[in-house]
Amino acid sequence: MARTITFKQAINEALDQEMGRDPTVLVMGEDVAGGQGTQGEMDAWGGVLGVTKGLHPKYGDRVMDTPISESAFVGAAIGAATAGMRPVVELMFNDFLGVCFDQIYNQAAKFKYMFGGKAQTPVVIRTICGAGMRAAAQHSQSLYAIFTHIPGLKCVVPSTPYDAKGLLIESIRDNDPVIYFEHKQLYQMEGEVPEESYTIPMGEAQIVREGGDVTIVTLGEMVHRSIQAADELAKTGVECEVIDLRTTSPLDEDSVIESVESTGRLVVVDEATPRCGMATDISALVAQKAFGSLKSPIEMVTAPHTPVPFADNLEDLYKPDANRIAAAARSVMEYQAWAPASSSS
Amino acid sequence: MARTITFKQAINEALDQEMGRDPTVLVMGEDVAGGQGTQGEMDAWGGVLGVTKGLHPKYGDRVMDTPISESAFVGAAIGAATAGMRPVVELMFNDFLGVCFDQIYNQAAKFKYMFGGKAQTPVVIRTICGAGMRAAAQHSQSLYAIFTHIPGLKCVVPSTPYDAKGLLIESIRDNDPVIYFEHKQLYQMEGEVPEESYTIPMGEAQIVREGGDVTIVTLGEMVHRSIQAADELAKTGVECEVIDLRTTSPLDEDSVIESVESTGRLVVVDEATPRCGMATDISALVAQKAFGSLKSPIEMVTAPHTPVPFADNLEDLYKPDANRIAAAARSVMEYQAWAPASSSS
Amino acid sequence: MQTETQSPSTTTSLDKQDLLEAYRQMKTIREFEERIHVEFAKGDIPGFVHLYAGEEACAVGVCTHLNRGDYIASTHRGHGHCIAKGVDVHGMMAEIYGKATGVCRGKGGSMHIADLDLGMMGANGIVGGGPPLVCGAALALKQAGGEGVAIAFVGDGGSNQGTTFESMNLAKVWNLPAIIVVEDNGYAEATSSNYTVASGSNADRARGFGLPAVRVDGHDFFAVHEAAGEAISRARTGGGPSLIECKVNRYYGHFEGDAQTYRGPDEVKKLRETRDCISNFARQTIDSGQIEPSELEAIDRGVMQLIESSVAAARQAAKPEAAELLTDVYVSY
Amino acid sequence: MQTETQSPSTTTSLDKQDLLEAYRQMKTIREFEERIHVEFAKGDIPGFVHLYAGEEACAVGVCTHLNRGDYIASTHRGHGHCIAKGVDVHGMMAEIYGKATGVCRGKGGSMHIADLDLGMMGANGIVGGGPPLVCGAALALKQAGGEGVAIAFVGDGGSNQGTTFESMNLAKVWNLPAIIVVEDNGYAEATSSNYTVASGSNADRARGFGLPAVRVDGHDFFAVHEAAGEAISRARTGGGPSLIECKVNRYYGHFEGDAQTYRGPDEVKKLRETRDCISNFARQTIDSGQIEPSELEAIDRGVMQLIESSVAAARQAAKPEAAELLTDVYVSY
Ligand SMILES: Cc1ncc(C[n+]2csc(CCOP(=O)(O)OP(=O)(O)O)c2C)c(N)n1
Ligand SMILES: Cc1ncc(C[n+]2csc(CCOP(=O)(O)OP(=O)(O)O)c2C)c(N)n1
Ligand SMILES: [Mg+2]
Ligand SMILES: [Mg+2]
Repeated sequence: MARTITFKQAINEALDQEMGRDPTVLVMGEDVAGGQGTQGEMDAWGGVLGVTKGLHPKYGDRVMDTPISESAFVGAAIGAATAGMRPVVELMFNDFLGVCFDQIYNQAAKFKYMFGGKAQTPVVIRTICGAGMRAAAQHSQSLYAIFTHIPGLKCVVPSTPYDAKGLLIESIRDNDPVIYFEHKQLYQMEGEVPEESYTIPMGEAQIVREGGDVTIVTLGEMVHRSIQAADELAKTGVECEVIDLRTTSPLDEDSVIESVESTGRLVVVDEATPRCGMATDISALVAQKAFGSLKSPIEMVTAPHTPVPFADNLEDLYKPDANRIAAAARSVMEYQAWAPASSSS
Repeated sequence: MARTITFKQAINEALDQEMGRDPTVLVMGEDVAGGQGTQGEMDAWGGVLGVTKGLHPKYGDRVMDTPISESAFVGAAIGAATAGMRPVVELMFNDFLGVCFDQIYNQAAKFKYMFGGKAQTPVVIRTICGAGMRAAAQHSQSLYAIFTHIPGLKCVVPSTPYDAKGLLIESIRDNDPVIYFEHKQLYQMEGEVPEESYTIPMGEAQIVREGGDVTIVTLGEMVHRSIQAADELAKTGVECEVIDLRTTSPLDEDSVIESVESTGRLVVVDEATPRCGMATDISALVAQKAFGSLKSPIEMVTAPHTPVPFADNLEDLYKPDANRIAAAARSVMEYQAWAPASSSS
Repeated sequence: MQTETQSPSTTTSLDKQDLLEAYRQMKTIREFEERIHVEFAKGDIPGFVHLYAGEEACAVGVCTHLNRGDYIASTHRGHGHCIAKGVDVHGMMAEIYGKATGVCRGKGGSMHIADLDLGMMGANGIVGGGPPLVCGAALALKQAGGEGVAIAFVGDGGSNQGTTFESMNLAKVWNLPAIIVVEDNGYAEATSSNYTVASGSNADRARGFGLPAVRVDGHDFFAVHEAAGEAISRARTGGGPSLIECKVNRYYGHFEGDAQTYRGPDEVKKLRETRDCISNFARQTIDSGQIEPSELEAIDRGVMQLIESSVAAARQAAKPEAAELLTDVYVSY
Repeated sequence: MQTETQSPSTTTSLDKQDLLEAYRQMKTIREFEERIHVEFAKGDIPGFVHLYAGEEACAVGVCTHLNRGDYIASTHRGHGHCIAKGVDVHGMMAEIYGKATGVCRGKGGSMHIADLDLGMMGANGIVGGGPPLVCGAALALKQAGGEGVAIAFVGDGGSNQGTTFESMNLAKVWNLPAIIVVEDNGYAEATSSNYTVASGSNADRARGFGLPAVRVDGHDFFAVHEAAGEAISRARTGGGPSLIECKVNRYYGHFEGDAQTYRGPDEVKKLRETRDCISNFARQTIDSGQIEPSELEAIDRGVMQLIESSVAAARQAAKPEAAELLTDVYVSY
């Protein structure tokens, strides 16, 4: 599989292939085509960052521009899903969940349960997350923890072009509501992606780097910074195993636990804010289910408990980088238990 | 302080005393008076469960009924706060955050930071949380983890009439946006409450029961079930220290860590769903900062990863009870570390 | 509030069978609600229960036009819409009692009764939750290329939720076969629609979005039926969305247990005597000679039996198995 | 789209100083934006930047009526509103460059410029975020008992957000001194307002909520000024909320970097030649003999100097201290 394309192209290809394969797949959102009602070109934008470009010319009115009414059109995608369609709706930035959240967590997420199993809501909500673009506090958040907290939703956070395509096709075919996060800093990332259609199952984390000393659990863009840190540490003889969660809900508990059982040390790396987030979620999982294997405290490397700042120097400080990740890994390596710690009651 | 009143009365008294003391305190929400525009009585309801009854007759148009337009009136409370008022706005059930969340987490929570410190938003959002009333999936959630995840917000979850009054007065005087959660199952709880006005600081947990064997960290209605469990366990010689967080943001890390340092064992009890919630938040805190003192895995007792069911028998199973809490405490007591666990690397 | 209410008309496309069926449905809703009111007072029914008694002509006047393939979305006050769309009465009663035999196997309760197979998208605990979902159902029907329509019922309170306005706009922009039926029963909980609905008229608001809109007397089955017929045939033939505002009243409190001190003295008593949709329907159809009193009495007997047996069955039915707590969260996980 | 645009009028309550000040403000906004367009192209300015060039008459026509104690809330396209409400140009430029000398100390950027002390509640990265906040400011002003007003600017795109509709309704229900100014510049990003605004008229929608509403030519300072004057004095005297719809155009892309292939050929060129609010204002005021060309030239020189010095200062200014990352999250924590 020698072909190399970008993360953005991989998403576009997944949408194209699924729309071609299944007529019930619809794409809707603000400017997903662009140009509606104007004097100029249709498909002028293909979404704010061009991810859906080319779909409207090919699939016509199955690709729908919307007013800026997220509650109505995200809700419409959800309603259409319960009525037999497989809509892929774009919530331009995940920061905008606040204007349509009810339809996602009280409606889509709960239908099947509230209705005693008699409903199915195969909708995919694609949304951009992440800091680094100088887009400031309302366009740079990573809010997957909020969706992971809600039973009934699935959350996908791909980190490579290959995963982006396979996980999006899986998400579209999945019969539950899926929130699919696209980190804006990954769109230009290149990687090998098969031209044919393929899926990657939900709830299967990937060990992207093997190592026996420290387990680093992470997701999204942080996967690459974690690998960078691991490569640095390798030079000093510390071998980190880096696990890319790929989906936060369902969560691949086994891969995390098995790795910690072999390394005895855990660092969790997440770009999101620290409270009630994925870093705490993974830490708690391990503190409960792999405690016996832990040789040192669990370290979390996350953004601070602050909004995302605009100034470039501050935003760079906001995001965890390879140095902070490496420092955390070193600290768990260097930890020396005092007497009380090593004696069991 | 011999006077005994209910949790509901304590909240009403706090509102009354602060409205009397500070003319900038406003109360707004759906039916917080009730009767607007009708042929019948004004102040017919005082909120869906009568918590604000009596305020409108006393404070007139400082107590405002609203249309069912949460984004507009919660946003209005926030805007009024930036313009010098101290609004206390009622979001009837916290389950409804989905129709007004943007105003809370992108606006109120971020103003001060985005504006370089040049803004202050002293708004209080009162909201009902919790299961147990057979109110089903959209009226029974406990969603404080979502607010705790957001920097810029403060979260208050009182468990007694005394705390309800002191924390609400503190919240109203506080200059940051505060989300104040009222567990519906606590409204009828009675307790001693001073008539005079008093405040309880943010970020100060309370040790509601002392014990040296197991630390139980909890909040809201679960405080009482945890005490019940602790009393049961005491009969078998196991002494639990029960910590009521009272506020999740800010969080009293020290009280939690100190207690675990003395007991070496932690059980976290939360009524909310398990993923990315307060249970994981506290577990992670301890796994990072008190690891050396831990003698056994951290146990979490929470609701399952499901919506809240309607049927009474299922809802009762949904909520953690004293038996499940006691079982978790017993399991951390009985834990025997195997060789690997007790040897430090 | 200005009354641009259409003068009720009994001239109608309905044949005798249709009239009897409409009566049967209204009567079924009424007795279903009256009985729940009684059982709730005994403490036998848990949770929040919102009764539709008094508003039957709205649900039935609209749904009489619908096929199984059409969709409706309802509100927290959903029993009437469910029955009018054909949801099984035994299953509904059992659901309200929280039993395993309920339409939602006891996991949803009164506020979440749904039956997608019948095009009933669900009652909804979130005010204003339905209109966006209905835009979606209408979109699915439009994509499918048939003549299906989707209808969102909202209350006067729900008419102030941003989702309702956004949905009117989206339905118009996408020219969807979607209809919004506003049931203005005078109150949102304890607050008057005179106070909360600026301009006083949801029809005026809808016209602001370019939707054809009428206000009708929601107590008059024939007025509702006629207005709905126009809007629905317009939608079925590609004419896009409409709004129908039904001025109506509820006979009971916001929910069971509401003392209703916000209502005028005898307000409900007068309404029952003068504006009752079912007695008016009976009088009109009997006076016009279309129906015999005995025919209605026969229907009444059948309805009473149905309600009685549904309550008896619901009482005896088993609660859901404990294992049900963890099922139905996902299709696969 | 039907044009019910009021015929522009130059008869006005404005004296010469007012006219010169209005010109100075429009010119300041224009040059501020033109310069940012140039600097952005050089790669010196980070993030998303939305330019207001072409729409100056809207912000200035409205804000000329306002006092420091009045409030406005803006949008992502906020530079013009900020300048019109008196925010410091040096501070704004520095903020857009992300420097410590910025009005928000570099922590907010172009989309979050605010100055509460001046009644500027902030640009907003959330479309439709402003109207609810403005209802709150209006409520605060009403409670304070003065004659203050609060104004929400929203775009045609923002006019479809539920928050805007809810706010119109709430402002009417509470009879607030709140005004919504819809700046319909023809596009929401790449999508036409002809497509997204059902009924085509925000004025019609507002009337549906009982709000007095007019549509004016947003290129005509005098038309905007007159309409705003009426709405604002109505609000100041207890007459409640209004809506003003300004039909206008933007000269640049949605944000800097937008190729604008959705626009017609020469669309902007024609606009600049025929509808430019600043040249039209100059021509009208000169032709009417109210103002001398030399007076405008003097203002132009001052504006150019101001912009030049603000850019020079912003370039040289220091970035925020690292410690700033963690400050200003809470007043106390
Ligand atoms: C978003 C939201 N806000 C508030 C509520 C609480 N609530 C439930 S029903 C109701 C009143 C609804 O009034 P209306 O829409 O007129 O319907 P009606 O009860 O009169 O049938 C309210 C405020 C809710 N369920 N959802
Ligand atoms: C809630 C929300 N949805 C979408 C966006 C993305 N977005 C930013 S500006 C914009 C277009 C706004 O159009 P309009 O309101 O007409 O303002 P204009 O840009 O024309 O001044 C969109 C869709 C956003 N910032 N917030
Ligand atoms: Mg009502
Ligand atoms: Mg626009």
